[in-house]
Amino acid sequence: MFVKVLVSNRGEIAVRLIRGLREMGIASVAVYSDADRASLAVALADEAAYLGPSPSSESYLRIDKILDAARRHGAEAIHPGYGFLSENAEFAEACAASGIVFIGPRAEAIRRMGSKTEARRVAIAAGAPVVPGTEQPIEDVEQAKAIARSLGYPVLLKASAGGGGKGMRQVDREEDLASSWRDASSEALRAFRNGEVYIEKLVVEPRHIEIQVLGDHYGNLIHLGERECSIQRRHQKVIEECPSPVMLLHPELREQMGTAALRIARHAGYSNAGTMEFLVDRDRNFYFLEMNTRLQVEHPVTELVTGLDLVEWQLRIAAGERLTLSQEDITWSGSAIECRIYAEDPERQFLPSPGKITHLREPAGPGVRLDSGVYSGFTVPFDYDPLLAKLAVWGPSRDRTIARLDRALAEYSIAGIRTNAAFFREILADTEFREGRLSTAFLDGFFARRAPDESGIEAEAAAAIAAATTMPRQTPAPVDRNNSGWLAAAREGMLR
Amino acid sequence: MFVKVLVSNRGEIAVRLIRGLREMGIASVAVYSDADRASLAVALADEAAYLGPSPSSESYLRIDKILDAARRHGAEAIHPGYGFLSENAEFAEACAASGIVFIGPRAEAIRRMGSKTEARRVAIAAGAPVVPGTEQPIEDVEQAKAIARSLGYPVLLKASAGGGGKGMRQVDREEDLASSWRDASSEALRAFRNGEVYIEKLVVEPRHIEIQVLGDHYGNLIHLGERECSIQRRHQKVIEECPSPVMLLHPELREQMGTAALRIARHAGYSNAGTMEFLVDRDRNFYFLEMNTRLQVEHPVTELVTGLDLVEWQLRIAAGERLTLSQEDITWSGSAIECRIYAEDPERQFLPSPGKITHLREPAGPGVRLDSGVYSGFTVPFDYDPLLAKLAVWGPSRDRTIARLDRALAEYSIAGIRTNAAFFREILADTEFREGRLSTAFLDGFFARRAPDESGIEAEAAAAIAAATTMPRQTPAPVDRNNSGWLAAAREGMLR
Amino acid sequence: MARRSPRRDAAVKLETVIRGRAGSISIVAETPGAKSFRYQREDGQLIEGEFSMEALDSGAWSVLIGGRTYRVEPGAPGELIVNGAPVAIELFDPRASRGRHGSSANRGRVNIAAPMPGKVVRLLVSAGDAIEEGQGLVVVEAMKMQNEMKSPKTGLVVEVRAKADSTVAAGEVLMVVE
Amino acid sequence: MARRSPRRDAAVKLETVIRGRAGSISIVAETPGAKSFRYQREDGQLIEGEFSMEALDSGAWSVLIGGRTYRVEPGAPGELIVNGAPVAIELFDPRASRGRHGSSANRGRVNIAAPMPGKVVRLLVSAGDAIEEGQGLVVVEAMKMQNEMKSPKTGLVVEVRAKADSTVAAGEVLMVVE
Repeated sequence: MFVKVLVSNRGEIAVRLIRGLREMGIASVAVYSDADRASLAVALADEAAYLGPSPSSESYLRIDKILDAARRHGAEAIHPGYGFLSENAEFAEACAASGIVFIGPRAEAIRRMGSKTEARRVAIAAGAPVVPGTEQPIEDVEQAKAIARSLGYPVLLKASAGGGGKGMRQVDREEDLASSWRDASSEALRAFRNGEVYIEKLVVEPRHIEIQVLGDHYGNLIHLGERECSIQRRHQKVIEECPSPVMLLHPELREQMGTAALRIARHAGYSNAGTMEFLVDRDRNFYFLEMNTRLQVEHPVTELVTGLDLVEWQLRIAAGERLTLSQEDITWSGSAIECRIYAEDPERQFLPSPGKITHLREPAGPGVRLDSGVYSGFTVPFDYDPLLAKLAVWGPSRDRTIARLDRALAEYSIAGIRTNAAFFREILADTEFREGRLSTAFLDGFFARRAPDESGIEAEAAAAIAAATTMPRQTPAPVDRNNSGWLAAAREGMLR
Repeated sequence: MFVKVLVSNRGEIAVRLIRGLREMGIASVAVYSDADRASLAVALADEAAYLGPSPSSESYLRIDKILDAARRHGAEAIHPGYGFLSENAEFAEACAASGIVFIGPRAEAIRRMGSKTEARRVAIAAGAPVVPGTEQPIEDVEQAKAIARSLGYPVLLKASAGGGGKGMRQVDREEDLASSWRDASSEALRAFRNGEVYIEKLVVEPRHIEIQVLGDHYGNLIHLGERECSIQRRHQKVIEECPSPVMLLHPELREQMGTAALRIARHAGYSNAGTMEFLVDRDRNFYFLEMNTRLQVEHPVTELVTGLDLVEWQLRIAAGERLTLSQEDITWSGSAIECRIYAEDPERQFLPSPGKITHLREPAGPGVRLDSGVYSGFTVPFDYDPLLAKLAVWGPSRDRTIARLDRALAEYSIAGIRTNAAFFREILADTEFREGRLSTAFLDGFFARRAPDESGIEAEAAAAIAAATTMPRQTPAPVDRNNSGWLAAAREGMLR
Repeated sequence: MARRSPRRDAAVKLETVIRGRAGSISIVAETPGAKSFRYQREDGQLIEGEFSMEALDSGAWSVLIGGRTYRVEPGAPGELIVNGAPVAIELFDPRASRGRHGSSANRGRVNIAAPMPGKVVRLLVSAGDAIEEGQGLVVVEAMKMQNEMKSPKTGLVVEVRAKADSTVAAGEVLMVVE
Repeated sequence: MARRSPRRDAAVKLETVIRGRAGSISIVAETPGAKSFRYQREDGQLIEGEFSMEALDSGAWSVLIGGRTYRVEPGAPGELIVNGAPVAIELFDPRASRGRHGSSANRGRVNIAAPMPGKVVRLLVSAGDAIEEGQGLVVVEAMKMQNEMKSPKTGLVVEVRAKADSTVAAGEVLMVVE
């Protein structure tokens, strides 16, 4: 096993990796940009290397600086986490060229499965179902129209190199096809430097369910079951869970999808941890969508129900160990749900909310796992994505897990910036959520039926009492509605 | 199920119970003394009732006040936690007389199993092994000498009504018997208002292993396996774990002890959660010692390996539900270890260290369960026991759990008062502990071989840099070794 | 202890806007131990009685009203978190002059301020440009999300203070339009 | 930026007692960005070099020395917690007058102070009593644990300040013996 590993990431995932390394007796090297000098990851790691200015293009995306740090600190391997360079085949190759182990699949596998069209071809060759559509990028509008007509509207345009919803357009009618293609292609070009777009049949209100796979360098491959990630906002996952509610009713679906995922992985020559994303329609037909060739944000959900440590297995596999688990060893116990705590304002169109955290109380107790990258006093930078922490909860049943998650969210309080922590409690209280009637359109429907909070006059009185008692009354300065004395005091920390 | 339950306890266990009630959709009523108005339990409960002044004799031990609070708040049931009134048969009877459900066994069972001599008689009648000795209190010295001679020295004198080591004396030679009896008896009289003392054979360097049982009102009884609690200081448990290292090598012992525990419980007509304590000698002979007729402090260890929620089952059984689990449903997965975080000073004979917590960073992440009753800013009262929190960790194997616990302890920092948090890391690093060679004499041996911390000059330099940089240099007041400028500043919070 | 006048600095009365609804809170502390409150909303709802309030950690309080317990913690600016749920709250001292009513957004000069800390990605207009209501003025990016700020009115760009690629604080004025 | 004299208030030198061992720490901040230190122990061990220090939450710091990271957090009085391990530390300013050396415990009057906050359970002696070294004087209870305070010397009880059943703070003088 490795003696020292560099973590080329930041935030909660860097903390999770550093914790895992420490538990395995491996020294950890954190990296940091100017914005992250005071990060929790740097504070918890054994060593730390400075990368550069805050923009990720000058720090966490700089292959040269990261490899230089690994060399200086004597790290034998690099764990890329998710995002940043985690699915960058050149990075994996550069690591290998420097004699450093990249903890993930081989560069060829990243390249092959990182292209949506190529991954789709692999899935078809492996006999796994895919969403009906082309594998080839659109070449001209007439070709596109012919394909769309044969699939039947609505169709979806997707960027070949894409992800995160960029370069994606729904087309309901033929007359919109040409303009949507132009939009999608130019967006894809800007985002990925690759304007290729292809056409798929649009699966209406599908569930998004993914399968976790794990493979070693000796051809051993297993799956660790599913995570349902249907609750998404602008193609960003918000809540993930295992088991999927649909699998609670139809347990055979897990085996069917797991088998399909393994077939694809085997065909791709895949090793280390990876995730196959599928759409599942109302009749439980499933379609391979794409693969993520790295550790997922939501991996704690799988860890909680299987009792396995995905990061540990990533390291063991990368170090050349054999996967000693067989498919029969994998069991799923209870139910786990994860909420992604973002620095964003649910009341203002989820506008990002970076800034200093002035007060923080975190949930704990039975069944609660919190993977957080922040602390009270930390300034959340505006340079990176808004994920602050992941609150994942385990319980013996889905109902109990929902109740526990609600309990934990009620204990969570973050001041100074806005977060979506309390917003999750509204989702958890929603009947459709509780009944497991999920789809990627869930949040649209939820916002339409969302009711204003009416939780009683007494809670308002408690807030009024606390605010009135602690307001500095001796100086009743002129107050206006946008800048009341109390608010000004709160901003300046006088109430804290 | 109940609609509202009063928690007649304080500290971490009150918080744990309030969390459990919330997860079950049951309203919670906290109680508090003057010292606990700002407690976490009061802050997290739905309702709160004032009991009285800080001494427990005027608050948490006042049956009349607690029942009055339950009536005023409309609570249908009372959970007593552990300690205080939890094993008080009169309290259970007073609840019943008030039409309030006492969440625990029936008063008769508390009374019968609460007396060590009576519990011993039950165990013998049930055919379970007990430590050789008398069942009857000592009547005179000659009788005592005869018994001790027949058992062979060393013997142990124990208080019939006792617990926590009070009224207990080891006797190695006949000439010490008379004076030890007098000491033990008068100590027992002071502590329990009952001076009865009996004699047992002393099992040399035994393991302390206990079995958790659970029974409903319809005769269904199961056991949830063991917890090894050999690491004790002055008969107070410090570290608890499941599986016991001895059971990892000899799994049949769990079933043997579990069966014995169930036999005793059945004979006693026991219902709700309870724990049978056993001594296990080097040859894996086990002897019933006593029973705790309540939830144990260390119940999280069992919850982590079985996935069951003991508090939930206590409530369901008390509400008259059937125990729907059979013995075959119970499985044990992985390894869990708990450390009791006490406000005490390991460098000064574990002197209690109450006071204000001025800074608190708590561990989190994979496999970590923290049940804490405190927060940054809370003043730990001197009126109650020093348990601040329980850090329980789960891992797939004992080695991994130890590594994870060490990682979590390294993340724990508590300022303002002294705690034993860092001291646990020394125990975890001890070879005998790591090899599972445990006995109730473990800590004596550990202190004898304990080495001074020599963790490098660089850590010292880091401390010196931080202290020197933040010391208010502009006022170099006269400093003496007992009250340096920096220390004074630290005390006044200037560094925080 | 000598009994003092109950009203000497012990009474507070403030106007409130809580969850967008106007009201008022008054607090009377007759003795240090016995405090009472009266909270009235403009919709006529009223609650009053004794309460107890205790500081928890910095900025958080435990408030007991009639045996029920409320954990009041600081939240985002303009918000308190009560038992885990954010409550938007503003207080006004009626003894002080009331602030101006109504927004001046559609009259005279309007400052276009950054809604969040971030980086100015693109300037879409220049000083002197004629603009229409809803027209994009400037794009600010934070946390990988771009936010296009639109003109609240038809008129003219008076001043452009923002520079492309520069970092701005929340509330910083990027442009002035009129 | 104009280069300033490196020594103007930027140099600190303090004596240290860390884990019971004497030494000294000096810190030089040449520029705000580049700081260096020198820590020397009386056993001759020495470490020096550049470092970086950054405040985390209140009272905690991240210190980087030669690429290694140290989390320094406040602990109990007289202690800092470095990467989760308590480090006893005292600092002295050599420019100030040094404190008296040696303990006065066995000469003249000695204050018997409470080692922890708690309750006085029993007084075992009265003013004027003759006492022997090691004799129990007073029992203080905290957290269900009784602590008997013993006399550091043979002599006389000069004064008894503690009252049975009263509450005492840590360090509060309970008795004076001589």
